[in-house]
Parts: sequence; structure tokens; C-alpha cells
Amino acid sequence: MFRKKEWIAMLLAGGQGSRLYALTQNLAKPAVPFGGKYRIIDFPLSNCVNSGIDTVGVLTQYQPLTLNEYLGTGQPWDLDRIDGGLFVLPPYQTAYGSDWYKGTANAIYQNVRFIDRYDPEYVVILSGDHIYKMDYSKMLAVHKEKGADCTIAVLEVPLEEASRFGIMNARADGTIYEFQEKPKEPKSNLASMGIYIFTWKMLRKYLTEDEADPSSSKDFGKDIIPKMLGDGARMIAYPFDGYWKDVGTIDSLWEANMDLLNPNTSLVLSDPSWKIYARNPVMPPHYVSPEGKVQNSMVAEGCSVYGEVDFSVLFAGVTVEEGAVVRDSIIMPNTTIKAGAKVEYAIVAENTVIGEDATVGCRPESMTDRSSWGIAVVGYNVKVGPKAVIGPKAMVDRDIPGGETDGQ
Amino acid sequence: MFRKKEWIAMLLAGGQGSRLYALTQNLAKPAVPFGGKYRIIDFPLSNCVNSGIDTVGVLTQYQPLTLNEYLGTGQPWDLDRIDGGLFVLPPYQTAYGSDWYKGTANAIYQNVRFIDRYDPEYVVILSGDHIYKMDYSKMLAVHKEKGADCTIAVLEVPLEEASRFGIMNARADGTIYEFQEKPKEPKSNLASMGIYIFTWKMLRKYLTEDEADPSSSKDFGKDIIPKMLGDGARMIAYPFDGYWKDVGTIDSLWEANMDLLNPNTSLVLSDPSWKIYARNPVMPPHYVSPEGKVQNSMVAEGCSVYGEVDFSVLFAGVTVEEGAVVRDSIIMPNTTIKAGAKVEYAIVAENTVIGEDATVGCRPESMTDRSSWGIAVVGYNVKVGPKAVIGPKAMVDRDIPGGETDGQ
Amino acid sequence: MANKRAMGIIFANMHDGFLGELTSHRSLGAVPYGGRYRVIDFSLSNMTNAGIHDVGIITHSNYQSLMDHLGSGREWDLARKWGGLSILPPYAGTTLGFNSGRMESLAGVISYIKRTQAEFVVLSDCDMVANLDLSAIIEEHAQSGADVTIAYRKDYLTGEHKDSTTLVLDGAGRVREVLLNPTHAGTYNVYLNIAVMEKAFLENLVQEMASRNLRSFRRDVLQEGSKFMNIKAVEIHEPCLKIDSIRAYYDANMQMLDPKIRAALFTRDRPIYTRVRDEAPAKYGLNAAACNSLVADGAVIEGRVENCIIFRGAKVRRGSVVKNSVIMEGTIIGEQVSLDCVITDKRVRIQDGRTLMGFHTYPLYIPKESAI
Amino acid sequence: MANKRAMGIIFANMHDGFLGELTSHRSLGAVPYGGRYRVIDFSLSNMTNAGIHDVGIITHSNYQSLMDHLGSGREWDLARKWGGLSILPPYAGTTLGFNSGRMESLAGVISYIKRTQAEFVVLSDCDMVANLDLSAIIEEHAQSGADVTIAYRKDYLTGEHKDSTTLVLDGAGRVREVLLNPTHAGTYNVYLNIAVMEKAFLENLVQEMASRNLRSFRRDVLQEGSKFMNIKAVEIHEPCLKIDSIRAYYDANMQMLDPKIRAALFTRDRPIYTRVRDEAPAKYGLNAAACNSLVADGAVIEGRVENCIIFRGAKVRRGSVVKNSVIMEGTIIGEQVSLDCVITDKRVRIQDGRTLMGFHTYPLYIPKESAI
Repeated sequence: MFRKKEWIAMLLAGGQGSRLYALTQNLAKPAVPFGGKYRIIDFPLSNCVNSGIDTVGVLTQYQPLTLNEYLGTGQPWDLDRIDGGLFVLPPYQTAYGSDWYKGTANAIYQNVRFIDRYDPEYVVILSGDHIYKMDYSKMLAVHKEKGADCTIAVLEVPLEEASRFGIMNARADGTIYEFQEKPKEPKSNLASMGIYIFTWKMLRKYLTEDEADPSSSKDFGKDIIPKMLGDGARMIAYPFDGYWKDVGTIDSLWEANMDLLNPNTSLVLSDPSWKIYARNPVMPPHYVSPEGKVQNSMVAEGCSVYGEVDFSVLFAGVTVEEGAVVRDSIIMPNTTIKAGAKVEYAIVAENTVIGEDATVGCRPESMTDRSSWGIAVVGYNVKVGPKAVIGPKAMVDRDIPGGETDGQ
Repeated sequence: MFRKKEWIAMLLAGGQGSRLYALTQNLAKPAVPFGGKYRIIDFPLSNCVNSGIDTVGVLTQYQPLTLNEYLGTGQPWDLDRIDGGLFVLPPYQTAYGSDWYKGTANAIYQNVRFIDRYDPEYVVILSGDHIYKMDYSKMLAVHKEKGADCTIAVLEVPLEEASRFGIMNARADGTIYEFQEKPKEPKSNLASMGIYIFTWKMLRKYLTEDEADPSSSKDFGKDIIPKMLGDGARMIAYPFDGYWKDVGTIDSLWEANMDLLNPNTSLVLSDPSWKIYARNPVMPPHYVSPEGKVQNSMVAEGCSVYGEVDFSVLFAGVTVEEGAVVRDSIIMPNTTIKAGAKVEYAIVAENTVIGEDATVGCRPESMTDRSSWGIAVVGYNVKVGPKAVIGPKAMVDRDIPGGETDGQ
Repeated sequence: MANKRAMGIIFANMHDGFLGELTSHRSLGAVPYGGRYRVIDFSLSNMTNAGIHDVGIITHSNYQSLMDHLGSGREWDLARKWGGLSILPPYAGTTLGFNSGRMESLAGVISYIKRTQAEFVVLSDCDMVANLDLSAIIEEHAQSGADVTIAYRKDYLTGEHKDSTTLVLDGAGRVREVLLNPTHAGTYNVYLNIAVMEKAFLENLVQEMASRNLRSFRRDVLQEGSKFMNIKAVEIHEPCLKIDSIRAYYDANMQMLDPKIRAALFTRDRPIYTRVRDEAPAKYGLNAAACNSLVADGAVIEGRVENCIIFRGAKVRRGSVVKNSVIMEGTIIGEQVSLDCVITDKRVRIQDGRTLMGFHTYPLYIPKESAI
Repeated sequence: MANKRAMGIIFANMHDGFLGELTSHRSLGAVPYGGRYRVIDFSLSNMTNAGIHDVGIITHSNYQSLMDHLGSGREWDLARKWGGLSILPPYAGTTLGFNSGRMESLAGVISYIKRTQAEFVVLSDCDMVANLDLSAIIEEHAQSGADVTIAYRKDYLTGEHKDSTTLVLDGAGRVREVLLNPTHAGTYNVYLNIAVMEKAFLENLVQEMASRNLRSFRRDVLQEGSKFMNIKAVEIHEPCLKIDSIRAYYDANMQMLDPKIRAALFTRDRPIYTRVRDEAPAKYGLNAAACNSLVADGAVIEGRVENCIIFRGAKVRRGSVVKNSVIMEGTIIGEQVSLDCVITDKRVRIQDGRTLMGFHTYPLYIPKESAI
């Protein structure tokens, strides 16, 4: 039974996120852990639920196992509904053939039948690689008020960085007259956040036309938006001024985690009126031993800290043994930092073991050649042997034997 | 969090089921409606739950939308568990490439990681196109007692039909010494039911080897079973003597539905100790008007009968208007048989309208040439115009205008 | 605007006394109705269909069967992580009978009401079979600026009703006077025991009434309050089947055979949810006949049923004729039985050859699990 | 065999009298414990981890907070379509206090027990923090052919315990004598209020006891029954923290700081489930210090905590020092506060500069929502 919905959301969770390297070898990017107990996808999903959207399709095709199991019945986000709810939508075969999702627009096109069942007035298109808290219902109100065909959330970025973004050039009343994808000479500093509200009838028409166009790359930013603009469709820029970060690179993922430790951050996770929901681990509270030291950090349940933790984020079930030091780092679930090990400016993925007296990463101050410095990354399930040294900017996705030096 | 499981089930729901023609144009075969309120997949799923299996992976790649939405959170089968439950497993892309499921064995192989998470001792492999009630826990008891590597459920079939099946030749103690796929000269009448229990460690090894073999077609029946037999693995035939029917053809699907109307059938749906679970429609009880006649039939909730129904199965939400006659037919959900229409020996799919005074199918007795007689099929969402005539054995998957004759 | 968050409160025990034996072991809300429902399914589905996701059910007594029926609320999409369905039993030490005042009951659950995030509260009894668009009433309330908005329907009262509240309205729909149980027959504006308020207003009202030891919503809020509060009444045109006696219960079942009533009760936009039982479809045997009857899943009809409501899993064996009757879940009627104007409660067994007959103004009731 | 179906019955109100103010508005099972749990989480998780999917919780009074905590039972994987978690409130007309007998309570819910499909019944109180393998006890019972199998642990009793049942066993583990509340100190076989029976046996027992007007499980079944029934006792070696006084409650919390106790309570195979609160991870500020403490999600530590249990959402502001204390959910401790041996109930506020000190044998308890 399908009842008409005013709006539903489609979340593009397809990509590999190859710029996260070792972190996404076995994992779709939206499933990458973030902020001590979340995964990236918790942010758009929680935004949907908090905005009153009760039907969300998640489009996946890359390594969906962890993501599928994480999403499960949708219960952690209260999306295990009888009428609507959370649906994972992989590519599929039909009697007439089959194909993988070829681009963001094609992914939505292949799921037109899913959307049509709810006969929505509006469809929200989201991606699964941004950290932010946003009330989409306010954006919908603007979309309706302005009678828009498409409303695009935009953020003011420093003009010197604008050439890294898709830039929306808009008039004073918010109507967009030009779109520049990563322009060399940006005309404004309004960057698209990759959050769209479309009037479904209009989007459906453009998706169908785009699908038939062999020269199209089937992408929202490259094809659908420019085509609509060219046709004179009514497109509105919706300005947003809260916290927003694309966490598609190692550096930005590390920074966004560190932002949580800043007492003045605008990304507050503890606001009871806009909670970020996540699947909760079944673990006791974390324990800090008499010798343990924790400062300026986030520590999730199930952790045991016998060593020293400073300016770091520890996910559920992490153990930091005696004499181990973790600084300016992100340690993902169920990882163990063995006695005497030192982890600095690093991201250590799930189920990893850093051996006794091993060293991972270092401070930029300790480098002679600062240009070769960077965040060290240790991938999922890797065992780093005792006394091994993993240099800064290293990217480790296999076991490292004891005492070996790698990645410098 | 994944706790070790003694056994889990993997349900192969991938195929198009092309021999069901119009019925599976938009639908995977396991999602085809059966028995007034069920879909085919309800039978293996309910068997799993009733046998005590709480973790089931459903492998799909063909038109999964209806099936996915039907399965939903797994709640109708009590499979919305925290620890385990129901998972839909589509093909996916990895960092090293991507492919559709190439055969039944390859489909399981691509999900080894899913199975390994539960570290099961045994894996039950099922398919989604058979109607039967079976306690897999009894089969597992035999598998354990005999120390088998693989146990295959077998059914005695009439020897003259044996050449249509995969035949297991077994010794008196149940050990299989030979497997013949659709043999011209069958040595026994023990047909494989497509239900396997494997010791996971052993199956895992064979799947890995089979995957590496370029000459393999990656199929359980064609590759894995013969290879294991050839290697001298311990394979046991588990005899079953209840109701079992492959509903992969129009005739067998029609027959299996009709079997439910036989007062002496061995397929009892109302046994409280082995219920078949299904997603229930939200509709009032069915109504029979003062002029309505219903005999020898199954009628689901939400139906309205103003005409005559005999030896038929009406699914939820079917309307049979005044003067309409439905005999020896299967009418799937939300279909309307308009006033004066006559439907005989037919399968009419979901959301279909048979117009006033139209005729669909006929009795074999009314044919001069009996060899061209067969069950008439009207596909999903088709509108048959008033006074149209759909002949026997017709297969209609598009709207038929009024008064037209088709498909003879 | 219907999207503004509202919460619902359902009073489960207000009318238990009126149905005699039918409510001796269950509350009125838990009385089986219409082949597969319980009476409360209608009030509860009305809440769900209006987008209300927080519903508290105030229960005083006999609530085990109601709790069994409602379970986690999942069938009404009320098994929510936050909000959802809450059963509100009496607090320790308090003993409230089924005729305790609604204001008294609300005072007992005021902490639940305060904790819930909502702008509006919808109060409803569950003594009525109706499919109503509550969101329209909430919207009406939000726009009119009234203190309280209540629902009524123009109905003919015979003067025998035990529990009627009638309204005298001015031209703008404002309640000018409230009269309880009128003694002479006629057409009245009958209050439907559905009221909408702002949550903050209700919280104040509960506190104020408690401090004055006033306990009745109808007398102390509506009747007295109409003198100084702005109480607005909204007319309902949909059919509303009040269940305030065994006879009314029987009639309400029989009305389900009317296609117009069924069309009004079961709309595509506002489905009526109930507990799932996983029965197979109904089965008709050779020579079976059903005529002007509603038949639920799991029923087996081998005899003849006429003007009947046949519940889930009921069986009518060969040669039996059942007319004008309400046959509840699991009742088994043997062979060559003849029934007319009978209500059998759950799991009754009528043995072969029996004849039982009531009259349509005085249906014969057979208690749960009797064997006759 | 552990796979044979068993059902569980938990008595929620047996020991409410012993914790004073902590149980004045909640039952013992609903008392917060160990940073994120309620006491009942342990008994309930033990049931779930033994593969028991039908659990009835017998409640007499004060059960609103227990119902809020348990919800639909989903967190314990007990939100089942059939079976699952059932709250069993008292029937209409009966009034049972917290010291009513267990047999009397079971008689009140006998129809629930009869309806459930199971071979065995596990009876348990919820007055104890322990992670036990109940499936081993069920298996032991199934194999030994005993009438009743009960769990005990060798423990030292001081002679002050109000509610101890001790067992005298023969060499084969059969109960020969049952002694209540021994008055002199020593090591005893202490009964853990966990018993296993065949369901049919329990049903007979309940009926027989009811017809003789015998109401106590300990006196009438164990003590008297040990003379003529085969009652078998199974020794438990895992730590069992009984919560039978405010002091025992405090001690049980402090024992959570012992790594051996934690390892025994939180095993990978048998997780302890509780209600999800969706708090962010705990946050430590500049110059924060935690030493030998358990800290739950949502806590904010800006001061110093030492030998403490810090519950979800509790805050310790700058300059404050909190030692040897149990700080429940939502408690806010201002700046420059000094606490030692204090138990703050939920949402207490301690204002800047306050100093409060109890003693470890007499911890200072601050009631829910107080401001100091």
C-alpha cells in the first residue's frame, strides 16, 4: 500500500570515495566512521528525519555490505515504518537489460518507479559525504514560496577557494542565472552544497530527456542543472550559514573530526532538538584507569584508556594500553593501541592493532621537510607489528611486521 | 556486532523466471503472488523461521523493487532482529571491479563476506520458486548425525517424469554416489528439490576453487555438486514426502493454486503449528452480495463478490461485478472483473481490469482442437476492453481494446 | 496546518459499563467488531492517519486484552523510537473506576503529556466506529483561535441514550450551551467525545480543574466552560456508529453490510489498521453459500451464511444456516445448526443440530468460550 | 538442550522496599545502575542471551518507569511478532503489594503462561547484577530429571541481610533443607532467586498452591517442597552483585571499577542490552581528569572525577572534584564543587561551590531532580 507523500528524499551513496584510499577499500564512503560513534550517512539521514521526511531511498552500488547491515531495518533513525521508511536501492536487471548506475542522474532515473509509487510533489536529492545539520523543511518552504522548479542549497565560501566548487551565480531575489562548475574565475562565492529540492514532475521530465541524450554524462551538476538553467527553469539558491564540510579527503575528514573538539565549534552533536542518530554499540561506559589521562577529546562507550589521550576522537571499543600515547588522532571502532605505542596526527581504521612501542605518524613540528608531512592512515583490520614505524602521510592497507619502517 | 550462528540460510531469488512470461515482466519470480494472500517467497521464508533459522540472506538482481518493498524490514516473518534477521543482497562493485551474479554458486561466492560474519557451521541454500512446507531443522539433524559435507533434499517422482529432474542415485544408507542432471535413462526416481545444507567450511573451499575455474558455469547443480561427488565428499540424500511443487511454469503455478482448493490436499495453509507468514493487506473482510455466489474457492480480505466464483482463488482487493463469472481461475490482487465478464482457466495478474462482457480463457471441453488449449494469462496492470475476447493459452502483456480478439 | 505536531490521548475505559457481558473481561476498546477489528482500531487509526505519532491510551482496568491487541503499536505504525504508543495505567495508590472523570484521568498522566513535544492535543474516546479526518479538525482549531474545538454530528436521539452530550450552537459554530442526556426524542447536535486543544492550554486546564477538585470534562469543562471559554464545534458528516449498548453494537455490525457505510469506513487514504493474525484466506466448500455477508480471513464456510459478520477463523459446517448474526473469532458452528440474530463471542462452540434465535432488537449473546 | 524452547518470568517488584527513596517512584528493576543500565537489564539480557524469546514481567506497582525503559522490548531483541516481551500488570480487583508471594503473582498470570508455547519456564527476580548462562541451567535441568532446578552461589553472609535464602545440599546437589535469613555470619549456599521448571510442572504447582492458599515460592515450594520434591541446585561461579540495600547498591556500582568484575559482566558472547539514548560520545575539556572511573556517552567532564560512575548526560564543570560517587543521568555539577561518597539521582543540580560528603558505608543520597 502506497500513500501519497508530499516529499521524499533520495540519498546518493554510490561512490567509492577513492580519495579516502585505505579507508574505503571495503566500505562505501557514507559508511566511514565519523565523530566517535557516527558514520557519515547518519548526518543526512538524521537531517531527513528531523526535517519530517519519512521515506528515504539510499542508492548504493559500491561495497554495500557494511552500509546495508548498518542501515538494517532503519530503526535507529525511526525509519522502520509501515508507510514509507528506509529503502536501499541497488542497481538491478530488467527483462530488457541491466546496467550499473552510470551517473547521479541515471541512478535516480533507474529508480523513477520507486519514486512514482509515493507520487511526491517534491524530491530532495542528497549525497552521503557531507557533515552538516540542516532543516530541509525550511528549504522546502522557500522552494514552495518562490514557486521554484529546483532549489539548491548554497554556502558562502572564501572567494579564493571558490574555484574548487560548483558556483551558483544568483540575483538578489535568489534566482540563479548561471552555474559554473569549478570555475577559474568565479563570479560569486556561492558554492553548491549538493543538496537539491526538485518539483518531481519537472525533474522526472528532465531525467527522461537526459537519459535519451547519448552525449550526456547523466550527472546532476554537469547535465541536469545546466540544461534546466538553459531552458529558463525557475531555480533558486537557498543560502545556508551553518557548519558544512565535505569529508571526501583524508585531510578534510581529519579536520572535521577535530572540529568537534573545538569548544567554539558550530557543529554541536549534543543538541537535543536536532539529534544525530546512529546505530548504538552494545557496550558498557568507557573506563579510564588510575594512570589514564584524557583531555580535549571525545571518547565513546566501550573504550578503555590506560595511556594518554589528547586532542583525539576514540570510537566505541578502542583500547589505549599503558604508556601508549594518542594525540591529534582519530581511532576507529575496536582498535587497540598497544602499550608504549605512539599515534600522532593519524587516522586508524576499524579492528586495527598498533603493536607495542610502534609509532604511527608524527607532528608537523618534528619534520625537517614540512612539505612531505601529512596525516598517516592505517586501514581496516591491519596489524602493525611491535616497534614498527609508520611515517606521516603513509597509507597502510596491509599488515606491517615488527620493527619495519614504511611509507616515508 | 555479529554473534556466531549455528546455521544461516541463503535464498537464491535472482532469476527472472522467464517461463512465467507476462507475470514476471516487472517482478522477480519469488515475488509472484500465490494462494490468495502469499507470494512464492513466503514459503521458504516461513519454513526458515519455523525451523528456527533467524538469519536469511536473499540474493536478488532481477527487478527487485517489488520484492524489496515486500520484504521490507522482515517484520511479517519476525525477521526484524537486532542479531541477524533478513538481508537483501544485490550484486555490488568493489575497488577491484564489479559483476552481476553469474550463476547460483557465484552468487553465494560474492557474499562469502556476509556469511563469514556469522561464522556459521552450516549454510542452507534455498531457491525462491517452490511451494512446500518443510522443517529444515530435521534435515540438519540428519546432516549432523551422518557427518555429511552436503545434504540434499530429494523427492520420489514417478520414474517416467524423472528425466525432467536432477536425479540423485543413493545407496541404502542415503549416501549419494551419482548425480544425473535431467537424465534420459534415470537410474532412480529421487529428484533433487534444490534444497541443500552444506557444512560451511567445505562449501567455502569449493566455492573458492570453482570461482578460480574458468571453465565452470558457477552453478550448484552443474559444477559444485558434481565436483564434490567426484572428490568423494560425503553427500547425503534426505528424503521428503510432503507436498512440493516447482511453480516455474504457468501450468504448474495454476495447478499449485488449484491444489489448495482440493479438500484432500496435503498443502494445508491453516495449520497453526506451521503458519505461512505474509505481508497482510490493510483491508476489511471480503463481502459477498445477496446475488453473489462463491463455492469451492479461496477468497482473501478486501474482495467484493457480486457475481459468481467457482473453483477459483481471489487475492486481496479483487472485485467480481454483477453477472461476471470466474471459474477455475486465479485472480491476483486489486483486479476487477467487470459486469458480465467471463474468466475461465485463466491467471489474471495484479491491478488488471477485465472489461464488461469480456471473455478470458475457456474450458478445455469447449475446444474443438484440444491441443491448442491452455491457461490464459493477463499481465500486470493490463486493461482488457469491454467485450474483448482473450483466447485460451493467450499471454497478454498490453492493453486490449474493446471487442478485439487476441492470442488464438 | 495539519503538519503541526499533535499528540493524541484516548480514554479506554469511559463506557465499559454499557455493554454488559461483552465488557466483563475487556474494555470497550477491546471489543471485537466488524469481522477483524476491535472498536479502538477506529479511534487509533484516525489518530495515525492524521499524522499523530504520539498516542497515550489511558486505561484504568481490564486492560490486559487491550494491551495484547495493541502490542507495540506496530500495526498502527506507532512502534516508534520516540513517541509512538504509550499505555498509561493508573498510578500506584490511585484507584479509578471506569466512570472516573476524564479530567481526573488526565491529571494522573500529566507528566506524560508534559514530556511529549507537541503543539496540540486531541482527546478521544473509543466508543465509536468512524473514519474521520482529524487533521481537518486540528487545522480548524489552529485557524479559529478557539480555546477548545470539539466535533459533533447532527443525529436523531430517541431519548433512551445513556451517555449523550448535546450542544446548542450560535451561528458561528460557538458552543452556547451543553445538555447531557436529553429525555425527549429529536434531532440534536451530538458531541462525539473528540476535542482539540493547545497542549499548553490543556496543561493549565488540568491544573486548574485539579485545584478546584473538578473532575469531569463534559460537566466542568464543556458545560461550565461554555459560559466563559471560546468553545468551537465542528460538524462531522461521515457516519459515526456509537456503541453504547449491546443493541447498538449489534446494529453497528449489521451496518457494515451497507455498501455506503463500508465505503465511508474504509477509504484508500485513511486505512483502518488492526492487529495481524496471519490467517489463510477464507475457504468456501462445495455447496457453500454466502449472501450479503462479510467474511474474514481464516473463516471456513461449508454451510450457508446470510446477513452475517463472520470473524477470522470462524467455521460454519455443512448443512448449517446462520442468519443475521455476528460470529466472532474462532467460533465453530457444527453441522445442521440454525442461528438467527445471535452474537457469539470468541471461541464459542455450537454443536451439531442446535437451533438458537434472538430478535434483531434483542440479539442473543453467547459468552466467550461457551459450548452449546 | 538449550535450544528447547523456554519462557521467562521476571518478578519486578519483589524487593522494592529495600532501597528506600531510590525505589519510592520506581521499582527495583528500574533503578539506574553502572552508568547506562537499569538493574533489570541484567536479568532480561540473561534471558535473551539464553535464547528465550518469551518473557513476561510481573509488575504490581510503580511500573510506569519500568514500562518507559522497556518500551516494546526492541533493545533486548524482544519486540517480536509472536512472543516477545509482555508486561503483566495486576488484574482488575486484585491488589498485590511488593511483598506479595511469587506463587500468588504467578496464579494471577497463569493464563499468559498457559498460552505461551514452551517446554520450560525460568523464574527470576531482578535484584541482582550478574551475567549468567541460563541456558546451561536449563540444560542441566532437562538432563537431571529434577522437579525444580535452582541456582545458588557460595557467599559470605554477615547475618544482616534481610532477604537471604540459604540451601543445605547433599553430595549430589539435591536440596535437603532451606533456611531463610540466617542470623550468624558465615559462608552459605545462597539461593539466587532463579529457578527452572517444566512448564507443565509449574502450571500444576500454581494450581495446587492456589487451592491450598499457599503463596510463597521460597517457603511453600522450596522450604516445604524440599522434603518431598527433587529440587536440584546448580552452583554459579560468576560474580553476582545483590542489590538489597542502599549500601549494597553503592558497593555494586563501585565494583564496576574492578576490571575482573567488568570482564565477567560484559562478555562478547552475552552482551548486556539497555535502552538506547542517542547521546554523543563523552567529551573531555582542557585540564579534565578522569581516574579509575566509568564514564557514559553524553557526559561532559571539565573537572576531575575519581573512582566514579558517571551516567549518560551528566556534566562536571571546571574546578570541581568528584570522588567515590555515583552521578546519575542528567546530573549537572557546577564549578568548584567537591563531592565524596555521594549518590545523585537523575537530573540533580549541584550549584557552584557546594561541598557534600558521605562515607563509603553510608553514602549520601540526593533525590531525583533536587537542586542543592
